[in-house]
Order: sequence, then structure tokens, then C-alpha cells
Amino acid sequence: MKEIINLPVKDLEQEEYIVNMGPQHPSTHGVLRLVLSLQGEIVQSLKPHCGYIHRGIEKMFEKDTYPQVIHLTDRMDYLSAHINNHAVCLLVEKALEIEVPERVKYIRTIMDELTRIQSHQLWWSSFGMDLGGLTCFFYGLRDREMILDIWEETTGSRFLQSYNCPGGVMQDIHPNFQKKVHAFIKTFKKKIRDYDRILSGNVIFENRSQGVGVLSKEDAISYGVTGPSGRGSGWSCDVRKMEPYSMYSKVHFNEVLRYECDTYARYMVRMQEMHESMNIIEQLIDNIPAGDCSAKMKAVIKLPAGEYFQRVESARGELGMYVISDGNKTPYRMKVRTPSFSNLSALDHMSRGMKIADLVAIGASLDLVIPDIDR
Amino acid sequence: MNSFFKYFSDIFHGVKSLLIGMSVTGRYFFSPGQIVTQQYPENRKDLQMFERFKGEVILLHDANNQHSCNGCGICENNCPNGSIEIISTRVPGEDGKLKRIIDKHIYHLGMCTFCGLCVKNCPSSALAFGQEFEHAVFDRSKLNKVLNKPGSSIIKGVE
Amino acid sequence: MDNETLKARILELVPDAQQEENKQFLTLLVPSAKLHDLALKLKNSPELAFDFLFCLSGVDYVKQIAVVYHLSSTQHKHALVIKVKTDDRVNPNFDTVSDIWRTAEFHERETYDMFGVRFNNHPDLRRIFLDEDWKGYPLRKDYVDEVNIVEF
Amino acid sequence: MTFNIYDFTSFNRWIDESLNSIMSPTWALITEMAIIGIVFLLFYAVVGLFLVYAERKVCAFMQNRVGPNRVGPYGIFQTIADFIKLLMKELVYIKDSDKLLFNLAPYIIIIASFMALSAIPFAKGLHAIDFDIGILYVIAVSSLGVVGILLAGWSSNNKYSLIGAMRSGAQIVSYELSVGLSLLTIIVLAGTMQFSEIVEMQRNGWFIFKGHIPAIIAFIVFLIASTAETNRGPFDLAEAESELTAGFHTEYSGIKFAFFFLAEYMNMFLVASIAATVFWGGWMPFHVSGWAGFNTIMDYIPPLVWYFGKTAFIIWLMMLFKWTFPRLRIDQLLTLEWKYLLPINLVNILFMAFLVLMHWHF
Repeated sequence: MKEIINLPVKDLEQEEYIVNMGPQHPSTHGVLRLVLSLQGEIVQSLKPHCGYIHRGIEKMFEKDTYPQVIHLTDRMDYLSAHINNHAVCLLVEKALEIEVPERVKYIRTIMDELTRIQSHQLWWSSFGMDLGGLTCFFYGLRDREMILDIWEETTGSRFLQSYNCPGGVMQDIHPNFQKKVHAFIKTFKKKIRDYDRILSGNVIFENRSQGVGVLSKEDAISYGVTGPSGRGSGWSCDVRKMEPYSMYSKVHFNEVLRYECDTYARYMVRMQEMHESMNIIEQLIDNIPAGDCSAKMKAVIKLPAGEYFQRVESARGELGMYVISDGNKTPYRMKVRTPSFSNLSALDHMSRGMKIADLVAIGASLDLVIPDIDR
Repeated sequence: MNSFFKYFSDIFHGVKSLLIGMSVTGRYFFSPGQIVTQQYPENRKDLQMFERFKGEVILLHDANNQHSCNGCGICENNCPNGSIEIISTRVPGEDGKLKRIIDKHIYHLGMCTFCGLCVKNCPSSALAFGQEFEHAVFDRSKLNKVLNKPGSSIIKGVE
Repeated sequence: MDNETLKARILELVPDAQQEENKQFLTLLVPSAKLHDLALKLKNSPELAFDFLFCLSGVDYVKQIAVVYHLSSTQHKHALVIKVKTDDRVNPNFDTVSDIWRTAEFHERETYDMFGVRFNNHPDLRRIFLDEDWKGYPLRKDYVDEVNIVEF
Repeated sequence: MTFNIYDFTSFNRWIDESLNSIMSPTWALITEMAIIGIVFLLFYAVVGLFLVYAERKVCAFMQNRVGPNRVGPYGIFQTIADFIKLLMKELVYIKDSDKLLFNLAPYIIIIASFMALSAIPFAKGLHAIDFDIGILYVIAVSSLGVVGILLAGWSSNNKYSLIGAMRSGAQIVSYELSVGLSLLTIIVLAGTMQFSEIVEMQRNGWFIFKGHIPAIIAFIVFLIASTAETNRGPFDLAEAESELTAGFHTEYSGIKFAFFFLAEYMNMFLVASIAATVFWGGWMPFHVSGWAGFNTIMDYIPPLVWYFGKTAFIIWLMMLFKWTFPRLRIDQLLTLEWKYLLPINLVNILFMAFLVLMHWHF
């Protein structure tokens, strides 16, 4: 007791107040653990601890054939499952030098953009929820349901579709597909106005997000923060523009850039991207050419020995698939560069000196998906 | 003076944006017709899944309790998770040659990820996806299913 | 800058770099001792300006352990792959590049976690996904786990 | 004895006289206290349960959902089922927590809201006690709840709880000022602090109409400040489920959690009824001076309907706030109070005093 009394007061003030945020915490969106060192409400430093949902997907890749790999990539970033599949398929097709039918490219691109919209919808929902506006959550999920229904009709699954396969897609699109996508775009263009009215223009929201979590362009590049988060820092990092794949070289769309570098900028980039995605879909949906929904593939796919790298733009940023093949039907080594993993590394830098509430907003604006980090 | 006006314009714009937000939720409050919730167990009777819906893997049987699976094992090889096991036996056929027929087509629903590779790669289109989605059981062992119905046989001419 | 001039420029910096065959990127195998120097120059020289490390992966070549750096430049839009290899499987050791590209901090921790590659001067080299007391490095080819890895 | 739903004075007197006729005055007083206590306890439970149900239904409709609809018709027994569940749940004791304070905190919060309820006039003659300093009493008593929150946060031995409690302390101490000052604006107009007189003075028009601009400003300020004082969204920083999991009541379970839960809704009912009484005339029907016929028709609607209708409307407004807005940050919360609400309030009081002085009110 005596020792405690005799402690100099200054030491007690400088003592770190460690709070474990997670692994079970409403705003870490999964099992991510952040060890915060606080001074009052101010975050002094932050250490992310991940791995709570590590499933060793990269190890599992090494025993799976290339068609089998696809269903595992679904489960990394489950919100852009289709885009993950797309990356593997592009990689296999590039290695085998197969040209897929035009129809497949159209279908894949439309599906990619639907994926992006639904991912951003869910992000918007949880972003609103993290800031305390619970109603946003339900509005976002309500509108996302339409996309899930479209998927369910065509691919058979609502969420983890495994719809792509090397050389094409598993099944042709459902006859109702185009009609439903049109209906969705028509409805969602109305509903997205509600999103702006309830959150984007709200004075509380603006105060909560503007100037919070500033990440300069140099830092964004150095930390490898790609995707909408990077574009919110003014870094033009859209793979769809840099290395166009599928139909992206033929459609017109803007790469959304904001230069405020804060949470609000990242928010606005994603809101704007939903409009751009709808724009892309509208350009493609009526022009899907007739043809096969898959190229002729051998029964056993063996990549020629060598190294292959494929980048695609997932809803969270740049997704890289790096395959070293030794000529077998299974990859020798397959590494996935997931966007959330790199984005997470900047969280410490961005949230220093911010409050706990800001940390929640920053984390939400990075749109972390934990299985994407842990793999 | 400028900051004085800014103070009041801040208040004005703030209140305006809040009222706009309240008008959205208020509007939904007074229009219960837009409710999208489905009453699940009640609507069970008229709940129609999409025809391609991947509920579970089934072995298609026709009216004579016959299926077209000859036990080639392609589905077993294609499955990434080992959720399909085929136990086949060889019996002498009509022409005297040994013919492979399935004894049990075992499907572990608990391990299945619904990737669709088995259905896609089945050479005789014997497998398909079923519409059943209420898979909750009290015992995990009940998720291990035998797909070929008891007493079923192979359709003539498929093998 | 196209791949040929890029190669020439880098060979100026590191004369004993070897080119590896790769259709997509210029791939250079660099002696591990010169990695950090080269990385600094790649980042800082204005005509190279490799400021974006978009992938860092460990590879187990059974006899060797390698680390592969995928680099690109946001200004000049050129890309480059740098590889370092070591024969020392017991205690593979490279210099960190996390002071040059901040994103490498996490990727190097992952490589340490999965391959046991130690990165000198890394600020916080701990296991990132697995438990602190995990035995072995799972992505190595000789890793055995009879309980969790089921062979079909 | 005639039972009159428009005036409970005679009913109260009848109870008082009949009790006094069968027992000594001391015992009659004690019996009356006991009766009032039981009535309030029941009222508390019923209103609490109903408000929880109402909140869930209201937010469901705002979110395009149906809300509770399984237990009973339209799910009306849902909260009762929840309450039974909470009663049966295990009370988890926290290691190294301060047992006494940990157990005491829910009661302090409940008692604070319970005491404040006693001064509210529900209809003419229907109030437990009619203080001549009613408003002062309500402000004083209702702010006792913060002690409970601070105790709960401190004694839980949980870092989230402590942060939540500290936030709540700063918040309630600040917003107490605005609540008091906005009520003071009306006191300037009314010239009394007695609830029954305040209601009686609104016979020829509610204060929000009589005091026009300053009264409306005061009402808006009161609504914001009281929402903050009851720790409801968008000011629910003390709970802030996305930041602090559940804030000060993270470690509470079972019936103790139910106490916190109930107290929150009761506080909401309380501030809504104060707002209804002070600004919207309480149980006083809608009167327009000069329209005698209209006023008579309005008088036929029982005062309890008026009272609960007004309170329900204000509660609905507070629910609309909660389910629309994102949460503020702690520094923004204090900025709102000290840089916006407080100066506006002070100017508003001067304005109102000037108005009363010049007889510019209706």
C-alpha cells in the first residue's frame, strides 16, 4: 500500500491504459483483436492481432486442383467472392493462353460489378451501424437482398457462388437475369438517394468523418492501401483502369478519386463507385452477345511450369493471385495478396491521436473483412 | 462578423440535414406497405426456391427407382472436401463381364461447400442439386446421407 | 521504362543479379546481402521510383527458401519482381524492407509465420496468424501435421 | 361518491376520508403511501414494458421490418417474455468487482426515475405530491441517476464500463444545464414552479403557443438536452454499443440489467411527460381562447388521453432521433452543449424575460 502512495503522480498519468478491442467486439466486423493503448479517450497506439479465423487457405491450395481452388477463394473475402473467383480463372486462362468467349467476359464483368455494389451496400450498412445509426444497417441489407436474389436465380447460391470456372462460367445466365438486373438498377437508383439523405448529408456524420483518420497519398502507397480506401487518398490505383481485364477496357467509367484523404473521402468514393458500377452494368447488360458460356477445357487442368501473377480489383482493393506452378495439376505455391491485409497495416498509423469513436469510424471506412486478412 | 454568420448558418444547415434524415425514417414509419420481411415458417407452403438453388446434392431417381450413376468416381475425385464417398462392387453382367455398380453413394452434407464441381463433372448427369434447405438436425451423423435409395438400380444402357 | 532498360539500370546497381524466366514481369534474383541497398535505391531513385510493394511472398523451393518482392511504380507504371534465396533452411535470414515500404511489415510477419524466415531489423517480428507457441512453419513443404492435414 | 374521469380531486378526497374514518391519521397516511407506492410500481412496470415493446415496433417500422410478432398477437407479449427470461438468467458476479457498489448501482438508477415520477400530474388531481417547487424537484431527482451510472461503471472492474461511465458523467453534468435553463424559460413565462399551476395556466393555450418563438426554441433545446440526459441515441455514448460493447452496463446480467434497461425507458417517459406538461399543457386539452364551442368539445376528451397522447408523441420523436442519427463523438457532444445549446438558451431566457416584461406573449 505504501508503495502505491509513494508513486510519483506523473508515472500514473503516463501509465498506458490497455484495452482489448475484440476478438468479440461489435465494430471489428469479425474476430479481429485490436490492442489499444489509450490515454483517456485518445488512442496512443494500436496493435492488431489477427489469425482468429486463419484456415490455412494457402496450404489448402497446394493440394487442390485449379477448379477446386476456386471454391476456397470464395471464402477469403466473402463479400467479393465472385471477384476472387475471377482472379483465379483469369490466371489459369492466362497461363494456358485460352481466349474465353465474349459472352463469358460480359457475364463475369456484370457479376463483378454486382458484387462490388452489394459489397459496398453491406459496407454502407455496417458503416452506419458503427457510427451508431442502426437504421442504415437495415436499409443496406434490404437493398442488397435484390442482388442476392439475382445471384441465387443464376448461380444457385446467394453468397458464395463459385460461379466462375476456368474457361468460363458454370452455367449460362438465367433467362430472367437481364430483366432482374434492370429492375434492381431502377430500384436502387431511387434507394441510394435515401442513403445520401440519411447519412451522407447528415451534419453529425460529417462531423464524425471529416478530418478523421487522415492517410496521405504517400502513406497510402507505402502501406499498400488500395481500392476505395486508397482512392480516397487521391491515389489512382484502380486495377480495372491500370490493367484492364475482361470487359473493363471497353466500358466507359470514371475512376472515382477524392483528395481529402479522410474517412469522409473514403466514404464518398464508395458511394460514388456504386453509381459507377451501375453505369458499367447498364452499358453491358443489354449487349451480352450470344455464344457459349465456357471455352473448351481439358478435363485435368495443368498449368505450364512457371510463375504467374494476376491482379484484379476487388471491392476492397487490389487482389493479387501469385501462382508458382511446377507443371502439376495442383499449384506448387499459391499466394494471395489480399487487400484487407495491407489495409489493416495502415490502421495503426491512421488512428494514432484519434478517439475510440474515431477508431471505429476509421476501421469501418477501411472496410475490413476479417477472413480476407487471415485467409 | 463572418464567424458570427457562420455560427448561425452552421446551426441552420445542421438542423436542415437532421430534418432531411428524419423525413426518411419518418416516411418509412408511415408506409408499412414497404416492409420486406418474409414470415418464414408461415410461408413455408408457398415458399418456392429458384430452380437452380443449391440446397443439397441428390442422386436423380426416376419413377422406377432407377438412377444413372455407374460409380465411376469422378464426383469423388472432383470434390475438394471429400464429401462424396462411393462404395461400389463389381457384379457379373448379362454378358458375363464384371460390371461396376454402386453399393452406396455417400454424401457428407456437413462437409459440402456447394461448389458444384460434382454436378458439373458428372458424365452421366446422375447428380443434381435438390431444393431442400432445412438441414438442421440434432446429430451431426445425420448429415451423412446415402444418396441412392434402397433397392434402386442403374438405368439400363447408362454404364 | 520498358523491361530491357529496367534490367540494364538494375544490373548497374547490382551486377551479379540473375534474370529468371517470367513472361509477365522482369524477374531478378538478387544476392540477399544486397537486398536492402537495392530496395532503397529502387524506391528513391527518381527514374525507377518503385514506391508500391504489391506483394511479398515466401516460397519454399525444397532446397532453398526464397522471398519474392513484387514491386511497381505508381508514377512510371512499370513493375519488377525481386527474388532472394537462401540455402539455410534452419535459420533463413534476410534484411527487412519494412522501413522502405511500410506494407512489408505485415507481409514479412506473415512470411516469418509461415516459412520461418527471419527479417533483420524488423520492428516487430512476431507470428501474425498462428499462436506464439506454434511449432513449425506450416507453408514449408516438409511441414507435417498428422492431426489437421488429411491426405485423401 | 361520483367518479369523474375529468377531475380526480374528489376521488382522492374520498379515499383520504374513508381511510381516515377507519383508522388513525398516522396509519391512514402510511396506508396512502403504501397504496401510492404499489400503484406507481405497477404503473412503472406497465409503462416500462409497453415502452420497450413500442420502441421495438417503432424502430422496426422505420427500418422496413415487422418487429416482434411471435409472442402473442402482434408480439405484444414479447417484452413480458423477455422480462421472464431476464428474471431467470444467472446473475454473473465479476471477479474483483466492488460487490456493494455493483449491486447498489441499479437500485440508485431505478430510485432516481421512480422519485421523479411522483411529481408528474397525470390528470387534474391525479398526482402523488404537488410540490410548489415541482420542476426544481424533478430536475434535482432525475439527475441522481448519473450517480448510479458512475457507480456501475466504476464497480464493474471493466475498462469499457469505466470509459462509458466517465463519458456519461461528463455528458449528464453538461446537459443538466440546458435542461434546467430551458425549463427556466418557461418558468419565467409561467411565474411558478408548481406543476399543477403550470398546467392550470395553460387553460387558454399551451405554453408553446403562448410563448411562441422563445418557447419553441426552449422546447427544441429541452428535447435535445433531455434526450442526451436519458443517454439515448444519438447521445448514447455511455453505452455506444459499437465502441464500448455496452458501456457502463457491460458486466450486468439478468434482472440487474433489466433494471438499467427499464430505467432508461422510464427516464424517457419522464422527460417526455415533463416536456408534455411544461410545453404542451400536460393533461390540459387543446384550447383556443375565444372559441368557446371548440374548447367544450375538446374538454370532452379525457385528460388522461391528452396526457398520454402528448407524451407518446414526444416519445415517438425521441425514438425517431435515435433510429435516424449516427452517434456523436464525446468532444462533439460537449461542443454541442457548451457552444450551441447553452448560449442559445441564455439568450433565449433574456428574450423570454423581455417578452414577459413587454406582455408580448399571448
